[in-house]
Amino acid sequence: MANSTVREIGNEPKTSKMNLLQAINSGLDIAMATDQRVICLGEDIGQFGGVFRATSNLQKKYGNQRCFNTPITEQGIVGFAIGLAAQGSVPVAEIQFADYIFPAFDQIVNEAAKYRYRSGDEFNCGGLTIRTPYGGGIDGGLYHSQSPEAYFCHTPGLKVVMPSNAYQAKGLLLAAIRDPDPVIFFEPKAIYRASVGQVPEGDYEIPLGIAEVVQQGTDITLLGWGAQMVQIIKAAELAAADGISCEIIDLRSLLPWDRDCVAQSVTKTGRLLISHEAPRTGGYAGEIAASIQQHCFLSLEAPISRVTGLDTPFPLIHEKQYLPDHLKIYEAIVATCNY
Amino acid sequence: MANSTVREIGNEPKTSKMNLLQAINSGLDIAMATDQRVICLGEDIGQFGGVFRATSNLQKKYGNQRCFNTPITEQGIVGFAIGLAAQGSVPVAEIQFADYIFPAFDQIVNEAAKYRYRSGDEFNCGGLTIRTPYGGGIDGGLYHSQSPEAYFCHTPGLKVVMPSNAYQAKGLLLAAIRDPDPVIFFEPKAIYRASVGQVPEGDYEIPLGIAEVVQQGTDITLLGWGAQMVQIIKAAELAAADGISCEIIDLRSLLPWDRDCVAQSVTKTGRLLISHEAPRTGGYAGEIAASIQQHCFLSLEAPISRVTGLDTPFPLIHEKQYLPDHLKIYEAIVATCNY
Amino acid sequence: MKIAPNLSPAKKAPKFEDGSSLRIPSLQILNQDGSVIAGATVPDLSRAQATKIYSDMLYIRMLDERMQSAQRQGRLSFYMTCTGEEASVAGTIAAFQPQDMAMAQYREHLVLRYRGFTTAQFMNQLFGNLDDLGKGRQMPVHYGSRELNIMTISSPLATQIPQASGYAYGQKLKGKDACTLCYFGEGAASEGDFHAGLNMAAVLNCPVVFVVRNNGYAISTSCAEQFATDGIAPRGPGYGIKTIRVDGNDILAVYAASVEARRIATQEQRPVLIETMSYRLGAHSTSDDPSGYRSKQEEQIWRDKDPIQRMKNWLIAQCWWTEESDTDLQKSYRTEILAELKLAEQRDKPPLGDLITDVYKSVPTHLLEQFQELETHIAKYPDHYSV
Amino acid sequence: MKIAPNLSPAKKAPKFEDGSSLRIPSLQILNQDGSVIAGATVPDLSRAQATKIYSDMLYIRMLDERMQSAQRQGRLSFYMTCTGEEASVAGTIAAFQPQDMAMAQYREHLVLRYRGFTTAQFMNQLFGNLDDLGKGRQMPVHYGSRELNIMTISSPLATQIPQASGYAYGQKLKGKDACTLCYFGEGAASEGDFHAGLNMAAVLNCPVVFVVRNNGYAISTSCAEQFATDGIAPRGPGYGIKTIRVDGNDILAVYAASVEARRIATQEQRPVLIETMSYRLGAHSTSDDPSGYRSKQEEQIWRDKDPIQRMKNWLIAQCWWTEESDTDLQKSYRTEILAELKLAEQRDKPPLGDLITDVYKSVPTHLLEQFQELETHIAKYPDHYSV
Ligand SMILES: Cc1ncc(C[n+]2csc(CCOP(=O)(O)OP(=O)(O)O)c2C)c(N)n1
Ligand SMILES: Cc1ncc(C[n+]2csc(CCOP(=O)(O)OP(=O)(O)O)c2C)c(N)n1
Ligand SMILES: [Mg+2]
Ligand SMILES: [Mg+2]
Repeated sequence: MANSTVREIGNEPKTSKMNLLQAINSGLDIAMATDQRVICLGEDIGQFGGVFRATSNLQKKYGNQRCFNTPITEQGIVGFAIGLAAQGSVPVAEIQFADYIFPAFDQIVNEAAKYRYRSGDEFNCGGLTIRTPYGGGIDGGLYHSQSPEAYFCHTPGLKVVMPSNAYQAKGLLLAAIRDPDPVIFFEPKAIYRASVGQVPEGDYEIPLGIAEVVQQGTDITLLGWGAQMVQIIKAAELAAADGISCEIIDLRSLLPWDRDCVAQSVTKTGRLLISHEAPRTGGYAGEIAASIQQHCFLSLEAPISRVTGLDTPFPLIHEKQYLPDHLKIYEAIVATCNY
Repeated sequence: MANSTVREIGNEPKTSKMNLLQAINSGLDIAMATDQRVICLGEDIGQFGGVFRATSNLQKKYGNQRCFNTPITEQGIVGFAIGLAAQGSVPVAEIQFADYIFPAFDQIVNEAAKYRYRSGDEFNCGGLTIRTPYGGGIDGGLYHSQSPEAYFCHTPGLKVVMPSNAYQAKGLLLAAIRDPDPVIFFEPKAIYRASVGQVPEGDYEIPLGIAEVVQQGTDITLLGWGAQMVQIIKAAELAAADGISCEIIDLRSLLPWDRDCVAQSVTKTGRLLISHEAPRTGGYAGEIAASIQQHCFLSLEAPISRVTGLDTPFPLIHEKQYLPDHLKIYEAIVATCNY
Repeated sequence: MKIAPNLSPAKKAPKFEDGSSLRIPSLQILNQDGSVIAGATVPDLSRAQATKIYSDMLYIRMLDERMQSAQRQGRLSFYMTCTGEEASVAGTIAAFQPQDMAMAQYREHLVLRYRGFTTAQFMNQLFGNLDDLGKGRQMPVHYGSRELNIMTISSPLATQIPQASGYAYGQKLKGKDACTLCYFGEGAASEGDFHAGLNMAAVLNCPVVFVVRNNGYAISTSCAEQFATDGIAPRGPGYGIKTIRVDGNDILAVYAASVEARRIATQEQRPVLIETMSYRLGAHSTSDDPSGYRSKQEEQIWRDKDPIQRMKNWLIAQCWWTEESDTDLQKSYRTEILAELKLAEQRDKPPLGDLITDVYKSVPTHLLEQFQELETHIAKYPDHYSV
Repeated sequence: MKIAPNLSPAKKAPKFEDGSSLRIPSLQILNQDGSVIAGATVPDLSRAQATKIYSDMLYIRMLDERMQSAQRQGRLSFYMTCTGEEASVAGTIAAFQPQDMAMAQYREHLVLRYRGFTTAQFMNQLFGNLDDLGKGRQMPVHYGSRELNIMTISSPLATQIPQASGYAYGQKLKGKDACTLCYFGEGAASEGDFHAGLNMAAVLNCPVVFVVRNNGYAISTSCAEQFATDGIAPRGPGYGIKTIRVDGNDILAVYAASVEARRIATQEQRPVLIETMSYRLGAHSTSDDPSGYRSKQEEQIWRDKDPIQRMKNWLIAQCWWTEESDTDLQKSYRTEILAELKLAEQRDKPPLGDLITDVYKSVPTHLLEQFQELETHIAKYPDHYSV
């Protein structure tokens, strides 16, 4: 928890133990309570509370006009939500799994992302937030495991956010909902229940666009986001046992991303490792590596290392081998430091 | 023309002057003539011959069962073509503008790309080719100018190809149609008519996955694809006047891409500049830069430079300022060489 | 809780429904000569409103003629006319209120005219100059105006349809007497977004009126290649949407249907679908030449059904209009349009800074950096980048 | 050239079509007690085929029960049953030929059984072992078999619908007596791909039979939240598709409609839509608990309409079946399933090399490199990665 980046709203210091899902639910609850314009929609999110229960009790509390099931049409959900936002509502649309966001790709990339620009700011859909669980770790195979963040990070006009723990989840979600631009909010479902921490019960926001330095270090910078932070932190512990001092950065906001924070760290450590679950080629680590080699060229003592998923669809039986885990990251740390 | 990479089929050495569109049309004609299974489909591609006339006369020649208009539904066109391919046909689907490929994103990324893998090779849609005109230069604004190649290059299972002249267009298209994997074939519409050259009238293929070294040089490697090659070549001429010797590589195949060719060149020149029209962040130059800095770390004498579109939607009135033109590339060459 | 799904009464042998029970006729009120069809009810329409509608149709006909020529002269990069379909648009928008949101496809500039978009405003958008509300970012004909409650047009087809449903849902929550009017072509109705938008509107009881302009063509693609039925209307009941088909060249039929459609949308809080049967008399756009895919003969049949001529005949029969007022008005419109055209094409282009604003509400650092680099670069080659 | 669009005969005042002219009844032949409804025509069905159909339904009921328990015991990660909908699937597939391609959503494993997929093959897929045709790459129940002309199932909903139209178009071009049978749920029918697939099939005259299983729910979402009508059938005529609705718990009704549907598809070369009205008696999947969104009462109403019981009643009334044969068959199925389950869960997992094959027809260099790195890494930590 980097308190420096927290903007508390009100003065509610009380915290309680929540997992990441509960933190999301609490964030949605507060968003709906504090702003009449907030509307939750998506498949099975109403009475049922969503297949992961992130929207539990919201329909009961706020009525089925403000929290409702939609037909199964992701392009419709996002299109509808864009219209709502343009009208002045603050829609929070759920896509049941990030793997199913692609039917909505046109509405997101061609419409939401370009709404304000193309109209000369006559209209905007900035109220829009799209929440969706992403990533592996649940024996989900090809279609319940994908990490599609890079597709969206290549889209000017969108903001992309990915929390890595319960505390961040609530604070970033509240900031995303209230942000004046459309935000894609990826939730690390692998740690929905595993990530537990003290989370303020009240209202707070973590500002978008700012990375969190999770651990200071001197030998190498480790950068990641979402569920991958768990692996990175584990790997850093292994490396520490070898006497390697890792600086760990949690990017949190992927678009726009906090280049200054990363560049500053790499200028100090001289080495950078980036890890994500998505396939290597065209993944977002490429963007960061390209950017950082440009800005920190003279500081770099080894090539920037990428530890990622393989360039295959997400497998089922060989998921464990496929995923960039703490051991792979650890080996890459060692290789980079010994370069 | 890198003859080394050309695989001539038959022995038809006769060439004639064609522009890029005519070369595409000739490629489609030969594909349909040599393989009964080839079927062309898309919006307005029938009697009308497509809004750019790439499919002119094909319906007349091969009948409206093998070349036909579809309703306006990109997701339908690609889904339908996947089914055709799975059945054993060789569909060549046209998406009228690359800007309109996004409604088909799910069918391409979740279906076509994963068809063989998920079935354990019980089924495949390898016969599928999707042709689509991309890029700026026609006063098209947000929705008739986009370069969405990076979205597809992050998708294992797809091949992505982009010719930069008439000769390449025909040879790569024939190879793409006959390739056993689904291929997205981006056509540089800005030079549809401007790119004119001697093109074999007969059948030939340019193998996928292999870059073309357009010009040998010693000081810096310039890498690009599609219409951007025109700007790169112009910039290299400007640089030559300053005594800078540029090696120019035309990637041609973006996925899989010819890393060895690029790495070999950069090992020699010590410098790399990559240029594409698409927005910078998350663009494919990032992937290449990340990969090359890893493989050529010790050879690099300057940061890898990216000359790209800005991180905005594609503009209209300020298109000229937005595009990465020869002057911007030239300046970046100079800056990189003076680093 | 309701038992779902209900089984309807049984049949004894497999009989397939082929839609023949669902032939949807077209509402028609006026004959081409301006006379009222025997037994038809003429909708309530004051002389003032009738002449306003007519004048706006005439204005747009003039605008289309002038701008098409301007494009041929190379003064304009691109243009699209709505010639032949004026009544489909004028008759619908006239039945709605200023607080209703209108979302168009691109061939409905009559909507803007009807709500008071000025000639200068049209021209500024067409030339993408300093005064274009859209800041010169989109191709010609992509109008929009917050003040007039007309959503800025976007090129990807049918994307506005689910958006219209969502917009209308928002209006409903606010409890206003307002609805959303959403236009699209019969070709665009093939997109998945059409299905999503109509079904969601029906299930979520959105006060939205969908107007599908069936003009026979989608660029070169005829209806026969677009769908296997006689149009889009038969799909409406399949969503549980109240649906009507009208002769789109009959201003009174279009208007009468639209008045009732708005009433249903706002009072019953449910969607409506109107299909206007008409014909695209001109080319798809200035980039198109229809002679390659349809006959002059076919065009002539429809030219003889000109909706503007039909309304004029009716107005004259009503003694609400004369041939002289027609000629005068045409002349004054032509003059005004030409004058504004000249002014607009001379006006400056939007400033370079507009390249990076409105991507986000505030310009982010990385984009500012890119812009500063660009400015430095342009300063080095001012001539090359001067407009 | 045909003049498009045609204007249908005129109406005089705005009347909105609300679909009431299009109430599509359900074909029913059997009463729950197995008696034939008075006046209904029993389709031609030999004793052999009738008992095969029945046995396969019974088999799948047993399989579903066993595998659901196996999942509860933690032996299996995931499972989906088709309990309550057996007749909707068995009655359709039985009317088709082996050369017809079948594309399913995920709740149609009866299709595989009917065509001869073995118990071992089911188990190998469910456990993703070495012998799984799908090489252990997809979640349980994503079966497929080239040999049986059954397309491998894919999780994204409705994507198979336009694919089925394209597949059928290919069959048509080859001029074979073959068509495509495409299943999906009433929830999936909300996707844009449904619209694309049905409209394309109609315009391009594809020999495809669409079967929409209307089982009242899409996970927790009831039909009332999925569409505003009484089902999916009313959409068919809107595309010009011949459409029928059947009581999905009535094997004879489903079969009779399907025989005729296949005839239309292959002989008239055009698509058909069948809506089977039924109910998902079980949970959506083993990850779901329906008690949160529907009542036991509602479930009981449908349990009383059990399609297997209904067919058994009919078979017994025909003297084609006895309670004893039923008990025996159940027992033998249970034994076989349990035995194969044990074998399958002990079988090895697919080799690591399968991680990278079939992404492309041949493994590209970059992927081979990645794999070699992976192998080196795993060699360093064999225990950690051992299965
Ligand atoms: C998603 C998408 N696909 C394709 C296009 C290209 N396109 C522009 S207009 C048009 C035809 C539209 O026809 P219709 O909807 O009937 O409208 P009309 O032009 O007849 O008024 C097409 C295919 C587009 N703009 N968007
Ligand atoms: C594109 C997509 N969106 C969402 C899902 C998640 N999902 C899986 S099954 C299902 C419900 C489908 O309901 P229905 O089509 O009625 O079939 P049933 O389960 O009732 O047989 C949903 C929403 C998915 N698989 N694909
Ligand atoms: Mg049209
Ligand atoms: Mg269902």
